[in-house]
Parts: sequence; C-alpha cells; structure tokens
Amino acid sequence: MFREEDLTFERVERLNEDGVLLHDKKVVSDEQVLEMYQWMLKARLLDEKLLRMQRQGRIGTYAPYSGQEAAQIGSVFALEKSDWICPSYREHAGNMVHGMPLEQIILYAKGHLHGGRVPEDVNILPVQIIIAAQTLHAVGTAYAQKYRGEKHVSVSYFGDGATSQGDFHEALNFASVYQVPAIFFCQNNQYAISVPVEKQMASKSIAQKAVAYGMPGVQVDGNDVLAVYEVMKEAVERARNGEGPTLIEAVTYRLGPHTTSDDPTKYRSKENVEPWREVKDPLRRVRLYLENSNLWDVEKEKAFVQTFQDELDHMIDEIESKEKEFPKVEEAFEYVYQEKNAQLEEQQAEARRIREEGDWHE
Amino acid sequence: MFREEDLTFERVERLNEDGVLLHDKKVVSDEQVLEMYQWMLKARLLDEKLLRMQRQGRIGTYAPYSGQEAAQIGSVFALEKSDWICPSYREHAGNMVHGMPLEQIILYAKGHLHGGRVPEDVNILPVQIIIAAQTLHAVGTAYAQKYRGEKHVSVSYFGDGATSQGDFHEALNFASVYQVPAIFFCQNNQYAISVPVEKQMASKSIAQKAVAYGMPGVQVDGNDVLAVYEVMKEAVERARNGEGPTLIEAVTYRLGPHTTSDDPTKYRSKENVEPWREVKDPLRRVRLYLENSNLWDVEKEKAFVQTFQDELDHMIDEIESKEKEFPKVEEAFEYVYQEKNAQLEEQQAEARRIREEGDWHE
Amino acid sequence: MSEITMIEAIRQAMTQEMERDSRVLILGEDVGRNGGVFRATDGLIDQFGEERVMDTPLAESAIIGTAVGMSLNGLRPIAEIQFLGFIYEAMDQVANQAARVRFRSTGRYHVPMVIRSPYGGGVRTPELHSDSLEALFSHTPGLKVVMPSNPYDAKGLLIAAIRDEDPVLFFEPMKLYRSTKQEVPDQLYEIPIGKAKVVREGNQATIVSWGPCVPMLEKLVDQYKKEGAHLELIDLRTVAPIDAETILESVEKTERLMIVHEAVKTNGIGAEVAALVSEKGVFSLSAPILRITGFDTPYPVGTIEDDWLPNEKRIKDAIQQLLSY
Amino acid sequence: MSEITMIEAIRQAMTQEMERDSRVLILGEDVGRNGGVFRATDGLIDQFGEERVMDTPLAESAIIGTAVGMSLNGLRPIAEIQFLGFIYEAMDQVANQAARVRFRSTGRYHVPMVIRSPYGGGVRTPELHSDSLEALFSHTPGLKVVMPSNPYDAKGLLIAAIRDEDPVLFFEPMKLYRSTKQEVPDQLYEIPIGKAKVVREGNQATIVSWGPCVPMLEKLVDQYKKEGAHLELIDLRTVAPIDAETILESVEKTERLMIVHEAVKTNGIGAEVAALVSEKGVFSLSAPILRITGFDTPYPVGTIEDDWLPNEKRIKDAIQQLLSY
Ligand SMILES: Cc1ncc(C[n+]2csc(CCOP(=O)(O)OP(=O)(O)O)c2C)c(N)n1
Ligand SMILES: Cc1ncc(C[n+]2csc(CCOP(=O)(O)OP(=O)(O)O)c2C)c(N)n1
Ligand SMILES: [Mg+2]
Ligand SMILES: [Mg+2]
Repeated sequence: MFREEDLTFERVERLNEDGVLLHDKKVVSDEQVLEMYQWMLKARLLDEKLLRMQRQGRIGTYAPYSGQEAAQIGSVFALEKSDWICPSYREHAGNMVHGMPLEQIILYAKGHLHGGRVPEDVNILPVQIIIAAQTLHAVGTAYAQKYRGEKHVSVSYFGDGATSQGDFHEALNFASVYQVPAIFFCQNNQYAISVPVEKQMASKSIAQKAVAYGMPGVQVDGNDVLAVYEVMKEAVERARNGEGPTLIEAVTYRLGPHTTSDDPTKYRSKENVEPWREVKDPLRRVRLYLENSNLWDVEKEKAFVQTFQDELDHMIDEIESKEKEFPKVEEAFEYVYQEKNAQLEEQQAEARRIREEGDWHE
Repeated sequence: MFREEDLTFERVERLNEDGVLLHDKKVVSDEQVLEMYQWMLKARLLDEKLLRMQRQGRIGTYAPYSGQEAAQIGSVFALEKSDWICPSYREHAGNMVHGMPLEQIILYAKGHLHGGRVPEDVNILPVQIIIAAQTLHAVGTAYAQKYRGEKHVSVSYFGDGATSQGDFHEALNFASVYQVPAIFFCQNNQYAISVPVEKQMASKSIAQKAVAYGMPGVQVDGNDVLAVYEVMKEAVERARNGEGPTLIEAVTYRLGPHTTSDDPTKYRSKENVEPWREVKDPLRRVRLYLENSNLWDVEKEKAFVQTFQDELDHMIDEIESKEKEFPKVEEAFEYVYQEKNAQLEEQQAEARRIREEGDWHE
Repeated sequence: MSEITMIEAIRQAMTQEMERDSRVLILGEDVGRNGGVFRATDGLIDQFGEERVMDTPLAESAIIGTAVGMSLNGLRPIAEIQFLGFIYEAMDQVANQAARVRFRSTGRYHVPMVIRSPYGGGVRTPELHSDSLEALFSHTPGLKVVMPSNPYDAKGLLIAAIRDEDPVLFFEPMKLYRSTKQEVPDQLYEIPIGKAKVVREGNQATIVSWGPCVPMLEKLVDQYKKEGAHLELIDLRTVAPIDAETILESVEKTERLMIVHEAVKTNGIGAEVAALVSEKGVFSLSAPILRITGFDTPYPVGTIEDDWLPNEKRIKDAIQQLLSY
Repeated sequence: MSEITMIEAIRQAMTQEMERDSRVLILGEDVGRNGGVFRATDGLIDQFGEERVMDTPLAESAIIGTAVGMSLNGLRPIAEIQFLGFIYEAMDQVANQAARVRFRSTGRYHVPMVIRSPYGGGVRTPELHSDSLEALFSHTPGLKVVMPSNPYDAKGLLIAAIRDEDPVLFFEPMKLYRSTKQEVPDQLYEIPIGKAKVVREGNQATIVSWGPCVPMLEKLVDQYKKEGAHLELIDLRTVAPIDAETILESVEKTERLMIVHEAVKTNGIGAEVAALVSEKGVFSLSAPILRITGFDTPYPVGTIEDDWLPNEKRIKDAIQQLLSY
C-alpha cells in the first residue's frame, strides 16, 4: 500500500530567522544578496503604496503580496530574461524583477485598458485571474521552447488553493509526460482567501503531490530568499538540461488581506499573523544578514526608501495627471480580433457616438 | 526532495496464473469463489453476445469489457446492495452483479429511451460517458451517506485514462478533505482507446497518486478475482468505519477493441494481446482453481453456458419482438424537467404530429 | 415584513429553508467561516455547522459534481460559484451532468440543486468577474435560469429554486446586492419560476429586461411617463424558460420591442426574445426590434465599463428610435 | 483536382499546411498512432513525427490550455476535441483564456490556434456524442466558429482557420465525413472566414443553414424548383461572425425566412439570425420567421434521433407555411 507516511519530509532552509547562514555552501555572492534585498524592499514599498492608494480610491481591488517577496524574488533571480513567467494576480514582486515596468503595474491597478499590455521584450503572460489556468500555459510555452530546441524554461506561479483545481493536475501530468522545461512554483501562503491549507487538502505538503507525476517535488522555506533561489536554480538547471519539470512548494504567508475587499479577521487571529509579520518576515532576516556583513545599515535603508518612494510618487503623479486621456470605450473594439468584423465596426461607431454625445455620466 | 523512487511498489496477488493460491489466508469460501466464477462466465458470455449483435447491426456502438471481469466482479462482491456504484460505460459485469437487470443492459445497447432507467432499488448511476465525471458523483453520494449517518459506501469505477482528467484529481482531493466513504476503483486496462498508459502518465503506477491526497493507494492484480476482492473488502471496511477513501488500481487488460468502432491493430500487436487472452485471462485461473478443488468441470461449464445463453437469447428475442413499440420521440419531452414548460408542450405536440403524419422515413 | 437588501433576502431564504428542511445544505469557496465574499452566507456556519455550510477546496467542477452526487442521493445542495465567470470550470458538470440526469435515466434520477452565483458589471471588479453568462445555460435543456432584480423577488424565487426538483441556476446581480432595501415578508413564500412580471404598464413600447438593468429602467420609464410616453416594462425574472406569453401579449399591444441586457449582444437572451417575437408576433410589430446590450467584446476594464454597459443614454436613444415609428 | 470526402479534405488541409509551415502542429486524444477516431489525422504521425502529431493524455482542458501556451510562444497548434460534447471540460481555456488573450493584453499577445471537433447527429453515436454546441461560442467575443458542409469548403476554410491570427473553432459534421465525394483542388486555397455562400438562388423564401443540414436542404430546394417554387438557400459556413449582409439582402428579396439547424432551438444560432433580421430587415418580412431545429431536450438516443432532428417532413411543412403567406 502507498501511504504518505513512507515519504521523507524535508523543508530546505539556508538563512535562519536571525539572518544566520545554516550551511557554508552559499550559491550566491553577497552582492547578489544585496541586490535581492533591494528588490524585496522595493517590492514591499510598492505593495504598501498600492494598498494605500486603494484605500484612497485611486486604484481598484488590489491583491497585496507583502510577506511573499522572498518566494517571488528568490525564484525569479534564478531565471534568465528569455525564460517565461506565467503569473497569477499576486506576483508583482517577481514580475518586476523579471522586467515588468512599474508603470505597467500601476496602469493595471488603475483599470487602464492597456494594463495587461506586457512590453514586447518581457516574457510574462498577462496576470491570470482564473485559478490554475496559467499552469497549462506554462506547459504550452515550454513545449514550444523544447520544440524549437531552445533552452528557455517556463515557470508558472500559483497558490496553495490552485493545487485543488483540475488544471493544476492536468498541467503537471502533461508536463511530466512530455518532459517539458516547466517549473511549477507554488506559493503556499497558507490561505486561499479564507480557506486554510489544512481544509484545502488532506496531504501533509504540496510538494509531495509531485510524486503522482513521477516528478521531483521540493518544499522550501518560502521566506528564505537564499533557500528559494537555490532550490529554483536546481530546478531550472534540470529543466534546461532536458530533465523535465519540477514542482516547488515555497511555504510562506500572506501578511495582508486576500484583496482589498477581504477582511482577514473573519478567518484568522492576530496571534496567527503576528510571528509572520515579525521574526518570520522575509525581509528581516536578509537585512540582518546584510547588516551583520556590514553591507547595509539604517542610513542606507532610509536613503534607499526615500529614493524609491520619490521615483514611485513621481511616476504615479505622471499617470494620474493623464487620467482624462486614458483610452476610451471605442478602443476596446480593436482588440477582439486582428480585424474587426462588420458587427464590431458598427458597434464601435455606436459606442463612440454614445460616449461623445452623452453627458449622462459626467 | 520527494521522488517516486522513495515509494515501495507492491502489487497484491492471491491466485496465480495456474490457479494456485499464493497465501493460506483466503478470505472467501469456495462457494463464493464458485459464485464469482459463474458471474464472470455470465459476464463473458453477455459481452461476447453483445459484440456479435453489434456486428449484426442489432445494437449500437458497444464497449466490450472482456478481460476485466475479475476486476469488476471481485470488487462488487465486496459491496452490499445498499452501497452505491458510479460506473463508466465499460462496467456491465460489475453492474450486473450489483443488481442491474440484463434487460436493462440490452435496452441501453439498443438505444431504447429507457436504456438508462436503472431500477428504483438498484443503487447504480446511469453509465457515465464523460471520462471521470462520475468520480465526483461518488464524492457527493458518499457525502450524503455520511451526512445522514449511514454506513454505505460509494464506489466510482473508471479507467487509466480517466486519471488524467481534472475531475479525477478534484474528486480525490474532495474525498480526502471530507473523509467520505468513497472508493476510487481504477481499472488500468493499459489503454485509453489507443493511448498506452506509459503515454498517459509519467508515474510508475496509478495507485501511488493516492499519496498526493494523503489517501491510501493500493495496486492489485486486476485479473485475480480473489486479490481484488480482498483489497476492495479492506477499502470498504475502512470507508464504513469512517476512515475515509481509498484509491485502488486494478491492473488488467482489455482483450477486445475499445468499442466496436475501434481497430486495435492500429496501436497494439498480436504479441501484446496474446498472453492476456491466454495465461493471464481472469476466468482461466479461477476455473483452474475450481477444477483442482473438484468444484467445476467441463460438463458443468457446458451446461452452465447453455442455460445462460438460452436465457439470454430468449430475453433478447422478447425485446426484439417489441422493437416497433419502443418509445417514440414525443416521450422524450417528459424527462427534461419534472413539469413541461410551454415551449416543450408545444414542441412535443409538433414532434408527435410530424412523426404520425410523416411517411418520410418508413 | 422588514426592509432588507437583496443580499439579506438571499441569506434569509437560505436560512429559513435550511431550518425547514435538513436536506438543504450549502457548499462553495469561502461560504463557511468567511460567510461568502459578499457575505451571502454570513453566520450560517455558526447556525448549521460545517457539515451543512461547507467551505470547499478551490475547484468549481468538484463543487458542482459533488452537489450532483449529493442530489442523486437525497440531499438538496445549494452550490455557490464565487463569480459567474468561474463557472466555465464546471461546465461539464452543469451542462452534461446536472442538466441531463433526469433525461438520461428517464426519470429514475433527478437533481434538485441550486447553483447561486453573483454576476454583472458596474462595480469595478477585477477582470473576468463581471460577465453575464445566462445565455449559455438557456441553450441547455434541463436547466432553469433565474435572475432576480430586487430583494422581494430574490427571496421568493430562491425559495422556489431550492424547492424545485430540477437544477436551477440562480444568478445574482452584484450591483444590486446592497443598492436598495425593500419590504420583504419575514415568512417563507415562493415566486413561481418561469413567470415574468409586468413591472410598469404602458402601450407605446415594450421593454424586456431582467436583473441588474431593471431598477435603471424603472426609473427611466417613470420619467418617460411624466413626459407622457407610456412604456411597458417586463422583468423576465426567469430567462430559461422564457415567459413568451407575457412578452407576446405586451408586444401585441405596444407594437414595439426593445430588450436590454448586460451580456454581450450576439446570441444573448435578447436574441431568443427577438426570435420568439419574430416567430409568433411579427405582424404586431411596427418597428424593428432593438437590443441594447453589452457590446460584442470581452467585458472591459473598470475605466470604460460604464460606457460599455447599457446605459441611460443608449436606452433613451433607442426608445426615441422606437417611438419614431 | 481529385474527388475526395470531407475527412480526406480535412486531412489534406492539415498535411499541406504542416508541410508549408513548421509552426503548425496537432495535438489531441488518439490523433497520433491511431490517426484519430475518425482517421482525420491518419498517417500524419509517420510523416511529421510525434513532436508534431501529439497523442495527449485524456484531458481536454489541458489540450486547449497547452495549445494556448504554444500559441503564445510562436506555434500554431491545431487541437482536436474528440467529440464536441466533451469541450465543456475545456470551456475555461476556450472562453476565458484563448478568446481573451488579445483583448486582455491589448494586442501584445494573440492566440492563433484551431480547435477541430466532430459534432452532429444522425449517426447513432452513444449518448453525449452528437450535440451541436456552436451557439455557446458565438456568444463569446474573441472566437470564430466555422462549420463546413462539404469537402471543398472544409479544405479552404480549414486552411483559412490555420492561418488566422485568432482562435478558430472548426466544427465538422460527422454525418458528412464520408457521405459524399467532391472535386477538391490539390493545391492550397483559402475560403474567407465570415462569408456566407448563396448555394441556391431563389426569390420566394430564404433558408439559412450550415453544416450537416445543407446537403439535405440542397436536395429539397432542387426538388421544389422542379415543382416551380424558387427558394434561396444560404450556407452560413461561418456562424460567428454571422454574415448578416448576405442574409439581409436575401430576405429583402424573398420576404420570408427559415433557419434550419441541429442544435436545440432556444438560443441557438437561429435565434441570432432571426434577431438580426427583426432588427434590420423587419419591414421586408411577409411571414413569421421560422426555426426548424433540434427540439429543446437533450440530444436523444438512437432509436428516436431521426424524429428529433430537423427532417424533410418538418422542413417541407415549414416551407409550405412560409409560402402560404
Ligand atoms: C477558477 C476560480 N475560482 C475562484 C476564484 C476566486 N478566487 C480568487 S483568488 C482565490 C483564492 C486563491 O488562493 P491561492 O491559490 O492559495 O492563491 P493566493 O490568493 O493565496 O495567492 C479565489 C477562490 C478565481 N479567481 N478563479
Ligand atoms: C471527457 C471525455 N473525453 C474523451 C472521451 C472519449 N473517450 C471515450 S473512452 C476514452 C478512453 C478512456 O480510457 P480509460 O479511462 O482508460 O477507460 P477504458 O476505455 O480503457 O475503460 C476516450 C478518450 C470521453 N468520452 N469523454
Ligand atoms: Mg494561498
Ligand atoms: Mg483504459
């Protein structure tokens, strides 16, 4: 009989909560650690800014990622620009590192028609709303790479809740059958909206699900940027070498609400959140490590924060000053097909006329 | 890292290909073995009859199950009449044992409007055409049992191909989360139409997939009716005791074509089939065992076959003599909703009129 | 009687039906501890326990497929799909399974279940959260599709849906969840599924609509009335089956028809309403049949959705056009 | 030129496009070694190898989702759904994913893929194998739906579909796969998507149809002609978008319209055709618009399907009715 008890459970860790390295073997240089930290810090600041803007009614519903920066950024650091990312809606930290312009993230949050227009040279798919649908797109993009003999990999990012979806299962199965260079990166932030992972599944881990597909599965401390990087690097290498897909489970925590429409006090207690907000915070331990290595200090932090916040504010001002010029309804008709059919032509004209003549919603 | 290599692979076997018991411990009496054999024989004869009838144009497309009798009958023998079966289209052997009247099976094959009308006192769902959809119905029926505090179990039957579907995954996950008394019984007959199981999945077994759900998984020789019975019995007991679901993989082989529309020579060789048709045949080893135990012989077999074939022929004659009286199109409108709406009333009248006036297709 | 919102009416209907009938239970994502993302099931887990108010794993096909299995074995589940745009994941279980069991078993089995789901636009949801997909289900025999436009109807229709012996899709316009309050009887009552309601009588043109557009249309029709134009407004309440009789009677009187819905135009329910009239009431018509609907693009982003949805300006222009014949 | 069946024409279109363009590949259940359950891809795995003719695991959502990913990364997949009734499993990937990528990324990405699937009745398939589901997709902006009725069109339309930059659903009436042969050019040619064809000219009534019903209607219209009744027959060829112009022109001339399709009546494509005419051609009409379609029940079992489908008797009665005005 197959039982999960027969498996050996392990969670990869490299940097403990006090910022102390657990192994000598460090696969990244201190410069890289510094760079990672700076991205994490930017990401945190962006998230906090967007959350504030939402509260002020300046952007729409927003899904904050604070707490998950190490998982996202550690893993994206192991990628090349030519690799593909198939993200969910809570992935701005990783996307930013992979080349997504800040402007684009803000336009998306503002419900700008072009919000999903990823720049041509950035291999990131539009953020996925439908849970787990992107896991299959990673299989397809990876297949195309393999088909053309390219060495790029495709990574799909998703949450613990996504593992319950049929698409997740079908994606892992296809990926392992075709041995495509795809990586399935799960951020187990312990909740799917209000549902805790213990009610999402009866298995002890998400990583063990890889066994169902004859695929390697790894569990890693998702708040440990070095461990995440290392585990991801290995998976990327396997994929590039034609050794097929990997499932990675990064155990982390969402510090904020699911989205700005969510009230997490309905389903989790202050005591539950507190340790994650403090000792387990993914930025904290890297900062401690860098401070101990004399690579960072309060002054540097302060200056860095100031610079980035100024940059961000400036960018947002720019965008908000042009809000009146945001695309109008009639432009929407341009993106249904490569060429508009007769019905769309007619409807577009009507939409434009109504908008131009209408004063009803000024 | 989780790898399938860490699992211990085992296939439960009880009766070898020469009809010799492999363990002393036998959980069924010889009378039961005899009864199982007789059901298997009936099932084989029914299958062969239906296949012939299809070739003669007397029934529609048909999916033969020859070769899979031990898996189906061994497992159904472990059930009570009050337990539920959620079958696929290739399950007549098991269904018959669970109480599905032969007439009903024939009507279904004939495309009779009432073909799917399972008798009121038989807990079998209409055969499922959509691969894996019934795995979820097993979860729901099992939940209802648990909810009412009943001790019945629900079994869903499906093939190796079905394990690739999202619904299979979602069903196992739900079943394990709610710990419902459901059993997932996979007949791995090694092909999904033309696709061999090695191309269906990259894992070494189907049973190991249970580990993804923290559920016990068992692989059994599906052509060994005693091993199947035993494994199923254990799963049923766990389910009845509130210990939750089990995944069973019965390794078997479909001797015939996928359906009567299929040409298996396109995708498998004579050499591949031959051993399964001979030494590995599920009936053969039971017959050998019974003969060695002096419970069966050629004469008995001959008489049994004759009696059943006569019964079958008579029944088919009866049905075929009434073909002109099969339900007409207008009856179909009675089963869309409990009550017909205005549109259906009108359409029903129209359908009746057209049929009665029409000479166009006599 | 108490003044309540639509979301409260819905919660009340479920609560009272669950108190009355122990076979009724609820399953869906976040419906338990969280009380639903719109709070439709708030507090129900405390009252009925987690066996009857089930937080499910994140899998729509499993939610519907499990509910089908429950119904087949004597329960009466109310399954929630968090937003209607996610129902695609469960289409097989809805259209091939739930809808067909009665037919495939010629009555041996049936599926008394309700699928509740919020839908519709105008509330600045993220992408893929605002689609109106009722027409997909009206093309599937075996299903009924109910779409209330106010608290009173919502309660009565939901109770009827829960008591119905066949699968009923109950789609709730999220724009109207809390937009107004209305007097709603405290006791249980049913509003029959399949009957439209003439919410404003008039003889110059007929407007057919349902769900989210109805309150706006009521306001407009009242306005026109003051100006001397008498429009008849029909709230379909159920879009499958369509109450053809009520529509045809009205068009016979008014000779003019306009259909308003949020779903995209092509092959929306509006097409079926127009087709029914062109089949059975074509000689009554003095004007073309107009459809004022969402445009034939995917539901757009928040900055332009108000210009994409049927809005007052579009409807007024259309009424003008109708009355000009 | 050679005389070939529709299934051969389809195979030829795929073969020739794959020879021309290495980005084109095929994936689906049993499409490889087995050559497809209808032999549409017979021999292709030998010519192109299993990287380009992929036998997939049994999972429709994965087939379409993988194809979406392939298209996003430069390939042009042709995905096969073994029977149209199984496409429900992939509805999210079709309707929320493939159909919307261009829109959601405002043109940065697009999905040049084809989904081929056999459909339709009259061939005594098992349950759930005969549904005509085109209307579900015509209500989804971003998709095109092509439904050929003969070998020549099948080849030209499939080539156009493969070359299209947007997702095209290509539905093949299995009844016609081998029912007739037709002269088909050996070389590659395109038939434009979105254009209907007037296959018989007439001035007394217009019949709009597509796919499986067309050959029967051609025969009937020819018969009527001998008897002196001149009917116009339009083969839509593409049901999304609908070629409204051709229909409206015809109805202006004939003043009578009938739509024939196998899909169930309510909210079928017939509804949209009727609605278009009631909107833009209502004053041309001298008779009600008739729809002769599958009835509003699930597709029934083999013993009654011939009485359920639009058949000659029903169509003749309807023509009689139209001409009586
Ligand atoms: C198919 C589908 N079902 C439901 C939802 C609604 N929904 C959005 S996010 C979410 C929870 C996702 O949880 P998880 O996968 O753990 O990701 P997280 O939000 O925690 O990052 C749900 C239920 C959706 N977007 N898509
Ligand atoms: C959702 C769906 N996809 C495809 C099919 C077509 N089909 C019918 S049987 C079959 C193979 C099933 O293989 P398996 O699950 O191994 O069962 P077996 O037929 O071997 O008993 C396929 C692809 C279907 N019926 N339903
Ligand atoms: Mg989560
Ligand atoms: Mg099989």
